[in-house]
Amino acid sequence: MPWDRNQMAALAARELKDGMYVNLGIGIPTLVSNYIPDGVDVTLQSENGMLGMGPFPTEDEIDADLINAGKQTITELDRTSYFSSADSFAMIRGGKIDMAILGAMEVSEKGDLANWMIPKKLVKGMGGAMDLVAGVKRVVVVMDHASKHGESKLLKECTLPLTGLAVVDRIITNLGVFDVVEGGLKIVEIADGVTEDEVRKATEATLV
Amino acid sequence: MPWDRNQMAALAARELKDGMYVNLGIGIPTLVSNYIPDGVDVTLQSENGMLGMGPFPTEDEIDADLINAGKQTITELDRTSYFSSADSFAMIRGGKIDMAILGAMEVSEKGDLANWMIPKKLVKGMGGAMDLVAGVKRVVVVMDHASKHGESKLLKECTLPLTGLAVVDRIITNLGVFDVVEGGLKIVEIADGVTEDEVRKATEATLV
Amino acid sequence: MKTKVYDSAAAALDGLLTDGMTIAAGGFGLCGIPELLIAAIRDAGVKELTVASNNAGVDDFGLGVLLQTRQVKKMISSYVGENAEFMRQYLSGELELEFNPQGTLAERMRAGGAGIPGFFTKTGVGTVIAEGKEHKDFDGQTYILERGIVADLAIVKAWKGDAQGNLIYRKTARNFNPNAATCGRICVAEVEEIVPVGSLDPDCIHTPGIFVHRIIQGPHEKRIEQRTVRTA
Amino acid sequence: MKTKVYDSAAAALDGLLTDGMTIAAGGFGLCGIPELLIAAIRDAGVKELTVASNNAGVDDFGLGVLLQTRQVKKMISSYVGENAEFMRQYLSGELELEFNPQGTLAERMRAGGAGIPGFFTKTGVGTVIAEGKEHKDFDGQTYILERGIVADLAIVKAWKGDAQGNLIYRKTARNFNPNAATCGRICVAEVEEIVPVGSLDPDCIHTPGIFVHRIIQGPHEKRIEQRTVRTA
Repeated sequence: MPWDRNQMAALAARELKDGMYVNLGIGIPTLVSNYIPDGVDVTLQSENGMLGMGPFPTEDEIDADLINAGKQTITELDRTSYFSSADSFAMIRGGKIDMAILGAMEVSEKGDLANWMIPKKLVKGMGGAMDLVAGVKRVVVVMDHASKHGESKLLKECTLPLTGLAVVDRIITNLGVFDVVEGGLKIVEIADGVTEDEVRKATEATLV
Repeated sequence: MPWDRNQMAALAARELKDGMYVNLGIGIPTLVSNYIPDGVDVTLQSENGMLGMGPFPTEDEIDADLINAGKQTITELDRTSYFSSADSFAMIRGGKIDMAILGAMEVSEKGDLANWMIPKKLVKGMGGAMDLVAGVKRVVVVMDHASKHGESKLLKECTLPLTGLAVVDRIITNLGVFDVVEGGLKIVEIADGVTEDEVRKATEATLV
Repeated sequence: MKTKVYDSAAAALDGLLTDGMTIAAGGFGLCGIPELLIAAIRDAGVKELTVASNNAGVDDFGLGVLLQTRQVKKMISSYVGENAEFMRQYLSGELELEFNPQGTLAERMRAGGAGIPGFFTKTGVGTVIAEGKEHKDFDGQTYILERGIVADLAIVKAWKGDAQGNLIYRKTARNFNPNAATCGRICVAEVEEIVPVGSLDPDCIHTPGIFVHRIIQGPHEKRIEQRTVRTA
Repeated sequence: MKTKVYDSAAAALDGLLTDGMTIAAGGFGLCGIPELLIAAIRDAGVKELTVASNNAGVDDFGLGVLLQTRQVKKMISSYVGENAEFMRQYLSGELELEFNPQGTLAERMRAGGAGIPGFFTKTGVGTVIAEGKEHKDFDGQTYILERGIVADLAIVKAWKGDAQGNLIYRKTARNFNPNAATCGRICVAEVEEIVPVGSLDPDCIHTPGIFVHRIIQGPHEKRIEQRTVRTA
């Protein structure tokens, strides 16, 4: 059976090591914080200018001055610090964030990532995504293996405008876990009950 | 009679306008703060990372964490703020400081300034001088008209390594006040009892 | 010293607004936006504006109100997804849009304020963002040259400020505000509370008064874009 | 999380020191210098160091002690006038010296920490500083390209810090410390007091803990270079 959103988030959470500083994107990546293993203490960065992001607030705790990069109300922790956007992206661009876990529209077998724009259809902007993939030490993508139309999102070449060139290290889809390696994507793990043959059929990118 | 150090400082103080942010160099420029006109409120910047520099401390007030760019103990004021050296020079380089009043070894008729190095003799470093002359809106030099050896310090071309190219706006010496203009230096004012002829004889730079 | 404190947003902007000018605005989403100054710019009717701001507000709040009135010619932003009127004007060609990666935009503001006309970054290499920009290799990696932004006017929102123009921001409402403040030839700030000079901790002032030319006090609506809660 | 707190400067530097490495140090004059870490580097005997620091201490304190022991191959500084031994070694050719304008040095550290390999500045144009550097015109003005500094190790001194590595500096002892902290692949901080996590105001933390890998607590001598007083 292919993994569901929560199983994918749990798999992504296994990437987290004690002491890491991590940036979680919008969508499935936000669910990752529900699955952080016991004994693993990670600090979440929010690129609008915060380190040490806490959970959503209760009604009483809501504060208009305290939002995450998805513009949702959040809370702070004991360890929290705030800083300007220039300082926040200095941290990101400077390679201080250990890992980013992001959603994607397409990933190529070279690790190219497209997740910000569908020409003439979806023109919202890249926000901090280009900075994150260019600056963060390790980039993990979590996304469905195929589009709504059933087409592989793991491609030989991305068809959509890129967010970054050769930036993805690992891809977690509903069918499996894949590493970007020399020559293509390497299968690290396949969902229970899914066959390698099924994965290969569902994948346009070269699997090595 | 040529002006003395205090008279030169008082003349430099006339440059100060209410509300200005000013950086004062070491030597005669530090005396300028004794002559700030009544009703004129200026804020002094210290380039190590402070805006709103107060007077020297009393013995009781001395604080190892509170020094000026000359490494002297100082005090803070009500308005004071502290910042990092990068932020301090961002302020300077960004043109936010209205005026710098600096000492000099040589000034050329084009406004070139030399005040940091005598090859093989005095190699202490430029500190913040190059940043200041490149970034501050108006640069006023206060210095003796002649060297200890009686040679003009207002030159056609500087002989010493430059601090900045075409950066000086006004020069206040013990003989007079000079503006850097098209074609040379313009006499703005001459010390009482000094003749224009004496000034011309003491000056290598073109006087227009 | 002449006071920097003004009675109203309109008074603080008096004499500063001209058609065709460039304005840098602080804020992220609707958090920490200079809402009073934006409303006063709308009322002043100044036109053909270029506005550098991470977002464009929502239809009826923040910079969105200047889009409704068609006062904006061009936006320099990283994300405009919350604003339907923006998308309509952009897709119909009525509004120019220059997308900047969020960190590039923040750094461009900081650089402009810091007298740095250009800096190299890896962000956007190999993407549409890099098109037409100088590429240069450092230590075997390719970077692109991005320009500093110097705006005619910066408008920012802080939590507390004093008559010297010193500002302190609160939590994530800081965001682009300190960077925008530095990159304006003139900066006008709106704060929730003007406090006596000397009452802000000098070690904790985020924007020193030298950057701020005029300052006004709220009240602020501080609208929340997405109220996301957990059960207690 | 594994603690970042170490018992001593020697313990905090254990495993981090290698001959020929580059170290960025905070401090201005003797103000806000990482005096305990400098002393531990002396005791460790590591050699052929390149040190980026605005000043070089005095003969018997601060970085001067590493010059006495000849552990430094090269200094990157803006002003070294207080150090007689420095001058002797430099003039005799025993020590390399790269003069940087003070603001250029500070910005080079910030840039290195911010992933910016190069930036343009007007500082030094037409002087010896510009020799051999790329020149480029922006809007009719000439600028030179300066490089970001990334150091193998950054050593900084703060006032207070917590076990997460969050730091707060005090008054002008801040100086180069926040900038140096960002540009080290590893950063070790010494503070006067380690306080419980949560006791620093999150709006006033100067160096977020992400930059700081190891931290120790004083005591510090905090020597004063020039006691200049007025009569009360």
